[in-house]
Amino acid sequence: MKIRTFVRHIREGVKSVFRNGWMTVASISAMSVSLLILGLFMMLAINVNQFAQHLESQVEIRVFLKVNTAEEDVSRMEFDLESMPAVKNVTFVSKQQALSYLRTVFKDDQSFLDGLEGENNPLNESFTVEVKEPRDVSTVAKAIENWDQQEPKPIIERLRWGQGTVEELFRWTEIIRNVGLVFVGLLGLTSMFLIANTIKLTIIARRREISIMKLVGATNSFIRWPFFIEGIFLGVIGSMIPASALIYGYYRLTQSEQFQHFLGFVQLVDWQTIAYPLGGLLLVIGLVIGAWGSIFSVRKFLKV
Amino acid sequence: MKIRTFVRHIREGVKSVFRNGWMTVASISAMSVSLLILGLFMMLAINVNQFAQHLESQVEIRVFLKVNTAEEDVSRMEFDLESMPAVKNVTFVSKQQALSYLRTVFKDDQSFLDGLEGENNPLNESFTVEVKEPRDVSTVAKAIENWDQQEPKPIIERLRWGQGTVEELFRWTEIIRNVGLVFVGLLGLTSMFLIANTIKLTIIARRREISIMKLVGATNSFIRWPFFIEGIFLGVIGSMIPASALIYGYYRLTQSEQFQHFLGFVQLVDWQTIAYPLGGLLLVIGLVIGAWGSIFSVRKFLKV
Amino acid sequence: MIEMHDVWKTYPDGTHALRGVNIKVHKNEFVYVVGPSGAGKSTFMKLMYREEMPTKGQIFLDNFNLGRLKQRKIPYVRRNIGVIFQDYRLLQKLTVFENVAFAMEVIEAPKKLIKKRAMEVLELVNLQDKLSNYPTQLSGGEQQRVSIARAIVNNPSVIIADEPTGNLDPETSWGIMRILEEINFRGATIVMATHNKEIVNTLRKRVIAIEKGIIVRDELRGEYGYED
Amino acid sequence: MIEMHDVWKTYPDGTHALRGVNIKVHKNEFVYVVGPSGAGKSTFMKLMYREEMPTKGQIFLDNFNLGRLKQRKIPYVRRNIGVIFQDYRLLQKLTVFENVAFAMEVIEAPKKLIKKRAMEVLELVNLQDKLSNYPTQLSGGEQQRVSIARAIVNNPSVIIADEPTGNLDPETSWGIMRILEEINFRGATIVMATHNKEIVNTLRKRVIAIEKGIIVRDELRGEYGYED
Ligand SMILES: Nc1ncnc2c1ncn2[C@@H]1O[C@H](COP(=O)(O)OP(=O)(O)OP(=O)(O)O)[C@@H](O)[C@H]1O
Ligand SMILES: Nc1ncnc2c1ncn2[C@@H]1O[C@H](COP(=O)(O)OP(=O)(O)OP(=O)(O)O)[C@@H](O)[C@H]1O
Ligand SMILES: [Mg+2]
Ligand SMILES: [Mg+2]
Repeated sequence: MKIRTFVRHIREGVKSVFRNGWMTVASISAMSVSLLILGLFMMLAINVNQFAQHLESQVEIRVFLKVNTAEEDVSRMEFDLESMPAVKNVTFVSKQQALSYLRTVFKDDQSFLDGLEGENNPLNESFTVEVKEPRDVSTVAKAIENWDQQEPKPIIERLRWGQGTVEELFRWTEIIRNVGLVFVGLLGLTSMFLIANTIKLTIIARRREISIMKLVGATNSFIRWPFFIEGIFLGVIGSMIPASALIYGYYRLTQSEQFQHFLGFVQLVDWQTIAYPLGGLLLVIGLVIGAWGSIFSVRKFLKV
Repeated sequence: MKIRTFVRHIREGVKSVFRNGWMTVASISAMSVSLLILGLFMMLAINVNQFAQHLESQVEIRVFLKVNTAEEDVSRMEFDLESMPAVKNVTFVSKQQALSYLRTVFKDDQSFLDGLEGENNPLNESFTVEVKEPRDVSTVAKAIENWDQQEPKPIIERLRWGQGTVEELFRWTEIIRNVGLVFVGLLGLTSMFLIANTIKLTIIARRREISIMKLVGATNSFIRWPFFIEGIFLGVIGSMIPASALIYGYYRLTQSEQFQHFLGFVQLVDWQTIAYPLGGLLLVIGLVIGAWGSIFSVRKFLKV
Repeated sequence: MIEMHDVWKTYPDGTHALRGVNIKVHKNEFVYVVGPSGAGKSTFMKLMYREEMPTKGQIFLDNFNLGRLKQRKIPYVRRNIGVIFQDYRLLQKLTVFENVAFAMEVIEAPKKLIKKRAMEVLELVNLQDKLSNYPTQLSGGEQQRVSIARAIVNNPSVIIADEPTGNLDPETSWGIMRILEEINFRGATIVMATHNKEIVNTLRKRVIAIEKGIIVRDELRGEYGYED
Repeated sequence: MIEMHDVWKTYPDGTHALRGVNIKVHKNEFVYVVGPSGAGKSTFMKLMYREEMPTKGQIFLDNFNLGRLKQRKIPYVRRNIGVIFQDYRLLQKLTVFENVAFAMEVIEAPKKLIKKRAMEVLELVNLQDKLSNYPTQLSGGEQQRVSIARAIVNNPSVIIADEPTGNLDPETSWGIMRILEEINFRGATIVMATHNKEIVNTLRKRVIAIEKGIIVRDELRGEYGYED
């Protein structure tokens, strides 16, 4: 292909965007609207995912020590726990702290805790262990247990990491994530189908033109190129409109104190974190479907 | 309009569905795919809503009685509570039951509860009150409190209904419901837009035909009728395909023990409960957009 | 029957297709419209069935002022006019028979009559073998004859024929002319644009010659009049 | 140049458009194809530039066997053929100038040459005032002339003209004939279907008459030959 022909294809492709007025509007708006919904849902899914992660990260292991464990054993244990690679953070909870905690839990009804102060405190000392990867909590807990039992003088009375509840939590975050993913996937597929469908209709409307071009001696690639360029333009315009709208809207949302107040302790994902991947993804979808949808639909009319 | 003309319009409308092969396929598939996603999301939303309702319905009021309340006062209170119109169910919890409950909560760590048995039990007797309308829980609780204080000899020591937590729960179920509603609404709107957009394209492709009809002496309504009929057919076909697919799929899901097992204690909404409203709604959307989209798009080409 | 008073037609792109046309076509007249390519013949005729509106001036058809006609009334006026379009304008999704029948369905004719009459005119233009073909399956001349059949099927009181024989061989063309003369004989007014010198010079009628949007000649029993 | 050996064409609906055509058109010949409407003239010509494929038989163009031609090669063969379509086939989205230029862009001609040459042929068919009009803004005859301009712009070695003067007035028609004769004189082969008796009988050339899909007459310096 000569360079002037390439320039010609680009020129014709761009002109075509304007010459096909109604059809262009229909394609771009179908693309914008589909991708808007897709993007919106992705934003929701990303935030729900982060929230689930936040919940998961609160999972921890409580290591209750035997009563009257020597202080040096406690220190050694703390050191050992901290040096485990899977462990993120270790906090010591004294008997007194445990009692205060119980008081906060039973704040209206703590009469039965009276008389357990000081020497009478029957509660155990304990460590609160946060793990780096919440999913590993069971494994880590079991590792700690095993490893204490191999010591000559085990000091752990009991471990608690919400056996049962934690699995339940993970099952739920998993379900929510999967439902989100399935929906994002389905929405993505249907968006692509609907966009391609619309583009196909606009090209069916031009099939006569395509056959004339062939009869005048144009090769398939000569006919395809402008459609390809046109598809790319449709893709860029049709994806940048919803991407900008979504990112701007999300930016406003994250800046809104009122909305943050409404959400309470839930933290929205930073808009910068979302902007690039979302914009990029929508752009890629737009480009691929725009260009591919165009030349693919042209194909069946080239057999003249 | 003569009857034979009406018959003719129906015949031509139906024929048109077949004559416009590609265009019909494009319209119906756009409609089916959009409504499929919409229906799927609605099913999800309905189930999430029912789950939220289930959570809300677990909200209850605990009425703790003063120590050593006379047994007849307890019975009178129980009767009074049960006769409140907003109350669904009242359960008495004895001291002993309260202690057993504490033991289940602290199952690993109940040593500090030893010695509280029998006479030494410092816990209060209480009522568990379920209300008919979970949202009324605060109001009902306050009513109970007020009304006890007006008695000559108040016997309530304290009420607990998860002040704070309950509000938080409702805030969350509210948020989830609203997000679901907004998404269903947006999906509904975009589906309708995308379907109308597709139909419009198919009719733009027929604008020359429409103008010829006008030049041959057809009135606007003569031209519109077959398009209207055609739109209705498109609507019926394009909505019944996704509706049947969704309802059948959902039926299979509710019947699947594996899936029920996977969901655990969450109960899916009955498929019969979902089938009619969902099918009906999709059908209505299909009909309205099919018929309206057709005759609306024809309109602008009638000015010949 | 048809009157134009100082009619101008300027297309949106600035082309002056007609400039100050005054004409009166009487009931039952047969008028040839001649002139070079691009002279304004088709425009002149499009104004008569209101495909185009004049930029200036007034047009009366059967005492209706076409410029003042309400949108709703237009179809009823058009039903009295049979148009043979220069570019045929057949409904691509309908068969030959259905195309002709369509013009009768519009006036809500009974089905039996439609069948009888449509068959009749299709035989007249010698298309009885192509009834269930679609326009894309016809030769150029066959399409033109479908357009002719559709124009005459309702026995309109005016026939506007824009080069009805452009793609027909001489023999078939003479056949069509016989049909038009017959219809004219039975009372219809006929306005026919044509480049066919032989026909104009043989079947002598009124001739209106248009050049560059102006009527340059209007003769009863005129000749085609352009020298080769 | 063009050869057909026992060519049959039956359309999918069962119409036998051509039945056993044998013909040989030599380089630099000028051939009229005549015959009644629906005889098979357009089909005969569509086979030459491979718009249609024969049901049976073989066609050679410039020694290429059109039936054996690879899909990829077709465009290159078509570039040596200028076709004037009976129904014009203009690109509706392009202006008059762009329509003609398109045929040159296809062969990757330089932009300057395109401009010069396209203007030249458009002047030849007297459309220099309509360069930036779209086909819908043209009269029937003007559209036909754009189709003619596009067919000749690349100086093809074969010109296939399907009723190129169907919508032109006699004077313009003669102008077009002069252009075609000139091109023929410069070495191109011309096959032209026509109903114009006057032209055929005046500019005497080889005449092939087709009736019901069969070649019934093939005369050098023949006449139109159908009596009115
Ligand atoms: N829709 C339009 N927009 C702009 N110009 C137009 C339009 N239709 C016709 N014209 C121009 O108006 C003039 C008259 O056109 P018209 O179709 O009336 O010619 P005509 O006499 O019928 O020619 P022909 O014999 O070639 O059919 C021409 O110059 C043509 O280019
Ligand atoms: N695509 C098609 N499908 C079916 N039949 C066709 C098709 N094209 C043409 N025909 C038929 O084939 C026969 C020959 O058609 P063709 O177009 O070759 O005629 P023609 O000689 O060019 O006529 P005209 O002078 O009217 O243009 C006609 O009877 C026509 O109806
Ligand atoms: Mg004209
Ligand atoms: Mg032909």
